[in-house]
Amino acid sequence: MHDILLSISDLNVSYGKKAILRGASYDVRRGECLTLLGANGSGKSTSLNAICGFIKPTSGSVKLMGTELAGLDPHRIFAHGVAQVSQARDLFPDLTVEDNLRLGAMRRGSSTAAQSLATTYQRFPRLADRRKQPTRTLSGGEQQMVAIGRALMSDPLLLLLDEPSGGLSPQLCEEIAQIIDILKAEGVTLLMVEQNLNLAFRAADRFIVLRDGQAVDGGDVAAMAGDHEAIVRNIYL
Amino acid sequence: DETTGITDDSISIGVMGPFSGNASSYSKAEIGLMAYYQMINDEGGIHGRKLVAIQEDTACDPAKAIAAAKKLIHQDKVFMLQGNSCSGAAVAIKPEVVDAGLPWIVAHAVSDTISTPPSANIFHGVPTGEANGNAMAAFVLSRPDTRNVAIIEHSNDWAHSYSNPARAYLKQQGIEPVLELVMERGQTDATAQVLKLKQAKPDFIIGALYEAETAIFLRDMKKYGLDTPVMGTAGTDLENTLKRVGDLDTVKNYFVVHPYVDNLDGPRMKKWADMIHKYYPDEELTNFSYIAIGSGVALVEALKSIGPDLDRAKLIAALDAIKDLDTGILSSPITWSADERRGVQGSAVAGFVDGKPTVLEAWQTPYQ
Amino acid sequence: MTSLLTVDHLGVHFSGLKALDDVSFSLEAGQVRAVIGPNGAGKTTLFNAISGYVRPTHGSVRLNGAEIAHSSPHSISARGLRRTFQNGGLFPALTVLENVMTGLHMQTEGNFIQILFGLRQARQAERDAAAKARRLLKLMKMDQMADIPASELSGGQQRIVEIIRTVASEPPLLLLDEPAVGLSPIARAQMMEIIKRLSGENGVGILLIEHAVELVMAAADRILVMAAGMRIAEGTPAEIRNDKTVLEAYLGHA
Amino acid sequence: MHTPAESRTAPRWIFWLLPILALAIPLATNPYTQFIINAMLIYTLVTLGFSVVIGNLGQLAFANTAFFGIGAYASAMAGNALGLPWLLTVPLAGLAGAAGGFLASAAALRGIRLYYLAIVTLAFGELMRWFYTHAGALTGGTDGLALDRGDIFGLQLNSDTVQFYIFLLLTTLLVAGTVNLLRSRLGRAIVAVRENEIATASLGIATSRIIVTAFVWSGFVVGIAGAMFALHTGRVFPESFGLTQLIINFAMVLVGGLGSVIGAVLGAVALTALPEYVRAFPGMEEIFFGVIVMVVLLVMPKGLASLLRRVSPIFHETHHRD
Amino acid sequence: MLMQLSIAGISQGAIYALIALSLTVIYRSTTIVSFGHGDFVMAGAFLAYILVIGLGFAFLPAGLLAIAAMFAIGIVFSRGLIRPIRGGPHIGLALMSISFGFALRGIARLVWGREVLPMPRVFDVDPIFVGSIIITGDAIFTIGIVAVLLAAFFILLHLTDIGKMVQAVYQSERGARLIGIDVSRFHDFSWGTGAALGAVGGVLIAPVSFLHPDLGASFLIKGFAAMTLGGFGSLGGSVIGGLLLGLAEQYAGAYLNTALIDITAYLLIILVLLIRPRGLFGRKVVIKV
Ligand SMILES: Nc1ncnc2c1ncn2[C@@H]1O[C@H](COP(=O)(O)OP(=O)(O)OP(=O)(O)O)[C@@H](O)[C@H]1O
Ligand SMILES: Nc1ncnc2c1ncn2[C@@H]1O[C@H](COP(=O)(O)OP(=O)(O)OP(=O)(O)O)[C@@H](O)[C@H]1O
Ligand SMILES: [Mg+2]
Ligand SMILES: [Mg+2]
Repeated sequence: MHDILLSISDLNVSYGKKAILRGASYDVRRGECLTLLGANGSGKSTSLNAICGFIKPTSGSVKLMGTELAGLDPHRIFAHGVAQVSQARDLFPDLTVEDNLRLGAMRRGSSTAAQSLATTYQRFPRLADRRKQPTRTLSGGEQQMVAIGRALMSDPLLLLLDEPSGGLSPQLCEEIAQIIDILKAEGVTLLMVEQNLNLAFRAADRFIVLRDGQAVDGGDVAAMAGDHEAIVRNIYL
Repeated sequence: DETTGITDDSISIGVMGPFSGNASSYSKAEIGLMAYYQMINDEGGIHGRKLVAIQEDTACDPAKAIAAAKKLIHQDKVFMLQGNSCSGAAVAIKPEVVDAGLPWIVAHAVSDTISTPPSANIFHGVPTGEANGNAMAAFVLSRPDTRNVAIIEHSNDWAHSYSNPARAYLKQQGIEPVLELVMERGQTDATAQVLKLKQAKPDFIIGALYEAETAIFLRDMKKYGLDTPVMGTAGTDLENTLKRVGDLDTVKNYFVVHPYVDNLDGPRMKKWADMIHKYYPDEELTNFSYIAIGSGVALVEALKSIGPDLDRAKLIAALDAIKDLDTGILSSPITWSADERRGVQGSAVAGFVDGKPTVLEAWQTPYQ
Repeated sequence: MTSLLTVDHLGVHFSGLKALDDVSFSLEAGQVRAVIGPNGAGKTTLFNAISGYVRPTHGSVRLNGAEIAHSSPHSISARGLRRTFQNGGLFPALTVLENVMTGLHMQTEGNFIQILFGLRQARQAERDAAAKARRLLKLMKMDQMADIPASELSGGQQRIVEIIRTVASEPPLLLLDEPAVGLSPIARAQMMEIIKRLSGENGVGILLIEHAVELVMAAADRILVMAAGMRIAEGTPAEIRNDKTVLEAYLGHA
Repeated sequence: MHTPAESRTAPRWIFWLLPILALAIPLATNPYTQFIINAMLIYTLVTLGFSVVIGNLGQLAFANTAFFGIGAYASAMAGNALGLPWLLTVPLAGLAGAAGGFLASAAALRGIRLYYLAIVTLAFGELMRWFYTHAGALTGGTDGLALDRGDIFGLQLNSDTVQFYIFLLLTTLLVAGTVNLLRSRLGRAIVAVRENEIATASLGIATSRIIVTAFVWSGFVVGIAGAMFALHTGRVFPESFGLTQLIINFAMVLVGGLGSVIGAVLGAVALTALPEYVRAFPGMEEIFFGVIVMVVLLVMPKGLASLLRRVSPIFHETHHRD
Repeated sequence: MLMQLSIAGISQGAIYALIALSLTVIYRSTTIVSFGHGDFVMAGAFLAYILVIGLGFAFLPAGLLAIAAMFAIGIVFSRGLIRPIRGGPHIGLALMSISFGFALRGIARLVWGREVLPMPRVFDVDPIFVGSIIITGDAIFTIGIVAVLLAAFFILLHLTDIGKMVQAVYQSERGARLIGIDVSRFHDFSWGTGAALGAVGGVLIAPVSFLHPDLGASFLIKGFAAMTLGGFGSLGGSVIGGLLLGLAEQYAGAYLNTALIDITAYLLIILVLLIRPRGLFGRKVVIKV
């Protein structure tokens, strides 16, 4: 038996009358990186948003180590150690890079925050150069770094990543993969949505496929390695 | 129809006033009028008929007033109209009332244009702007050595209905105002105005300002050490102004148009105050509270004279027959005729004498 | 013969920072030119300078021989340049169809009077535009979504619609800023298909920023590599793949 | 679940059904109710013009009460000074309102937006009102300016019924024009500017022209409503175009449904009728107004028009949805 | 005369600044301009009045209680009326506050009738004479309070993490949620604070303006104008805007024409915004494409 961190069962989410998730169920194991795959509009972002409370599920449960998260407000879920890097990034455009990052650690004590800040700059040296610049003036990739950095600043237990590779150059994708490895080693659990299969399979341990609002398929990444063609056919068609 | 709105035991009267909005303090006039109706009704009515007021809000807004008038005339089908504060609203409904032909006694709005030139069915039952303006100017000039007069007012029809006739009167006497100032509603500081007045050194100031602005103006005059006498309108009274500013020193040189026979807390007004309080126990009494009652007295007088067989033409004729009616409340009598429908041609003034509000006929000359 | 687009010694400085430094190249009709480079290399800045959203500090941009370096965005786009935005430029309250139809605004006939009185010409033009927009949506399998507001699309779907809107008017010159971000592999392939078709069949000149190197290699005729605001290499995909500096600066891990 | 666009909007004949049915209204009214219904037609235009700018174009411009006053005074002044019959003052009032709209759009193009635009346009209206008050020779000052209503083709213009038919015609035409405008590419571009001005420009659309178009049309429609108002009340006063009027118009837009044509009609009708019902409770009007608007905003944030949309898809409007 | 006018202008301006400051506090965290704020001001003053005249409280505790009560009303308003429509158009939120204000004003008219009531002074201090120049106790007190509040909010918003949070919520609500801020409660709190500041204004203004249901309306416009002059969201800007406006009104009245006092604000605004479309201290928002 693996140690389950997050357990999602029979999750239903809809926008108005439009049902997006219909009874999706899957588990996320402690310390792993699980990737959600699926076509555009299959409900991947919706899943992440439902976990962190941005959308209230109509039914079903989201349990973090036995604690029911479904129905809680986002800030409560955040307090349980769930952070998200959203697809639209949602930075504070007129605040500087440093302020954006520091705000990520606002819920924690300031002494540890200072250290996290140093770590973040270490991970993304480019941000150190840009620390006094308002984030709206950053390039797309730089903004993505801030978004990831800000989420890490809160020292999450579970990190939700919505397309972390979006807009990042190949080297940075590789760096993200390395960061994910480090985080896993530190005991952070990751639930990732990724269309960049290179990164998805490089960084993840397992994957889950979303289709028609359900988790239909999944498996070990290792088993699938090297067979992208088949995966693409399976998942997206 | 000539008998629309009357039954064997009732006469319905449309009473329009600003019951809402930022001029709603005027509607105290209509409250006073309706209290008077109720007193008459309690005394048995007139020839067995009770006066039934149908109240309508104008909010002092012309369009709303027209709607109110049309409603009263065409939907509620009242016999006659009495009331109306706010000149603009009254002027706006005039064409409608003229067309409809029912008797209308204007009981508060002062603009002369409502009743001049005379229309067959419109009667003015309060001192009009001209009467008030003349009273103000005459009082100002009755003070020995008044040479220089300044005017301070709001830029609205209400203020102009006082200040323009006063200007005209002064001009007749060969006097041009030395200074004309504006203080708009809602202004809470009169420094600029008072400093200009200090420079111009008028002997008397005519002030057409509402309650709050009057108090602010007087307060700032005091603050900057200006003690020129100020002649105010019937829109304010001495008692409440004193209450607002808090000390007699600030208001001791303030005079108001006071169209009544006695000061507000004087013995001859007490009966009217008691009457209003009987029917409207919570009503705070101000200058406005009594202003429409005189025209009510005139109406009752006319209705009584007609006898039980009432119609609109008879009422109009009976109102025109009223001459020199002492209403017991207005300082000047009411006289109506087919070619002069401004029934009240004069007004007294009030000021503090020995710290007590006193009705005056001229500078330092008490009324009667 | 003048080129479709000629960029000459173009530079953009932000209070001391040289976001774009002396870049020159040209683009012919029917050509696909990719711009690649690390994050913050100045690629988007290059697009902004060409399309009039930032004022170049120096240099010139010519569209069909005419200088456009200091023109307003709409007048540049009115001359036939269309671009996408890296951070989303859809109209959320409009439906998918209406978003695409807005891309056809300039092609839709009907003057103010015809529109006001609802005359036949104007109404016919509307119908034609709607029909064309639907055809385009179908190409990317988005026709099912035509009548829902763009705000209700997923991230990837938004990107697809923005691209369709941008290419709808078949402009002579297209600037696509990371069009493939967030697209599923299948959608990516479809999009590349469309890009190739536009340049091949319709002779559209395309400037393409993209980090997905396999796409770039497959689609581009020529590649411009940038780093730190400067051009570091230029050539065919094959040349770039083997370029030492490029390998060091960018492709290292791809 | 999503029906195609063509069937989502009403067929054209439905539009004309309402005014045709309305022709019979005077059979069932007295001068008072007719007067109120006429006011509803006037406020439909005011609300519609306002809604195009704040709802569709998304600019927080509060100049519409100013356009209303400009139209009303243009009509009254042209009648007084030039002796024009009322009917001929209508296009003049429309043009004067449109000129006001142009001025307001100039502020927006100058980069004055959002709350800045709100107060600049509000200032514009208050300055106009100051002008009406203090330019007595032209405007009649605080006593207002009376209209010589006269007649057209022998029909007395002071009749509420005659006014009704004229107003119905004008309102129908202007609403139809606005619907056509909003359904066209221009209407789409107006919304596009609201949603993302930068992206709109990237499609070759001259956003400044679109902004001017929306403002000028709004001014034109409201200016004509002003001329109607002048006829309706027979006398124009500066006080009719103040802040209270502005707030009521503003409420009409939102109670009906922001940016919706049907909403403009519903909002105007509802909030013109409301004070008449409240007459039964003297002194309570402000409370009623405040509470009812709050309740509508809470219960139907998309306004009364959203109720109709729930009833049938034919009430869906292009570029406007829940 | 110039000196005296300037003193009067500054003390008037301090009142405008106070209103502008309370509008700014709400705006900075909610992006909403509370157009019903004039009536919050009025309500605060009336509450103080009831406590003093009706219940016999001393002025200071009455004022503090009124401020606390308005804080509570602000929170209730935010929770009950703003929160449910938060996702809708901004204009709806503005109308909500206007309507709430209308209702408050209607209630005041209904309960206190149609009078203009005198309001007791905050501190009955004798005016100070500097040569021939007079400075009243009210003026000193108002200016002092504005200075203290400005300093307090400046420290809070510019030098603490709360200030950063306020900016974060303003710039991206989703972003704020992502970093664990309870945005709704944050908004409630801001409304409460804004309403309480409005009540401070009311308590200070009413002795000067007298007490009546419409007392807030004109101050709202002036406060809004001051805020615009200074530039939206700028604390210092709103105070400077208020003072400028107060001075301009006095000068225009004394040296040009008293009929201009009422429209000075509008003239000034049009003039300033035509030159600087974002006010004196408002930053130009650069939009990244
Ligand atoms: N706010 C919304 N209102 C209504 N429907 C929505 C909304 N957001 C998303 N949807 C719909 O929900 C479905 C799932 O969206 P979601 O964003 O979860 O997709 P996704 O799997 O993340 O796709 P992508 O890879 O494109 O980001 C889509 O069909 C989309 O149209
Ligand atoms: N308005 C601005 N003010 C200051 N610096 C800016 C501004 N705009 C861009 N920059 C800087 O210029 C550099 C180039 O930015 P640009 O957006 O062109 O990069 P890019 O090549 O598109 O990167 P990416 O691949 O990450 O999108 C970045 O470092 C960015 O921080
Ligand atoms: Mg997604
Ligand atoms: Mg970029």
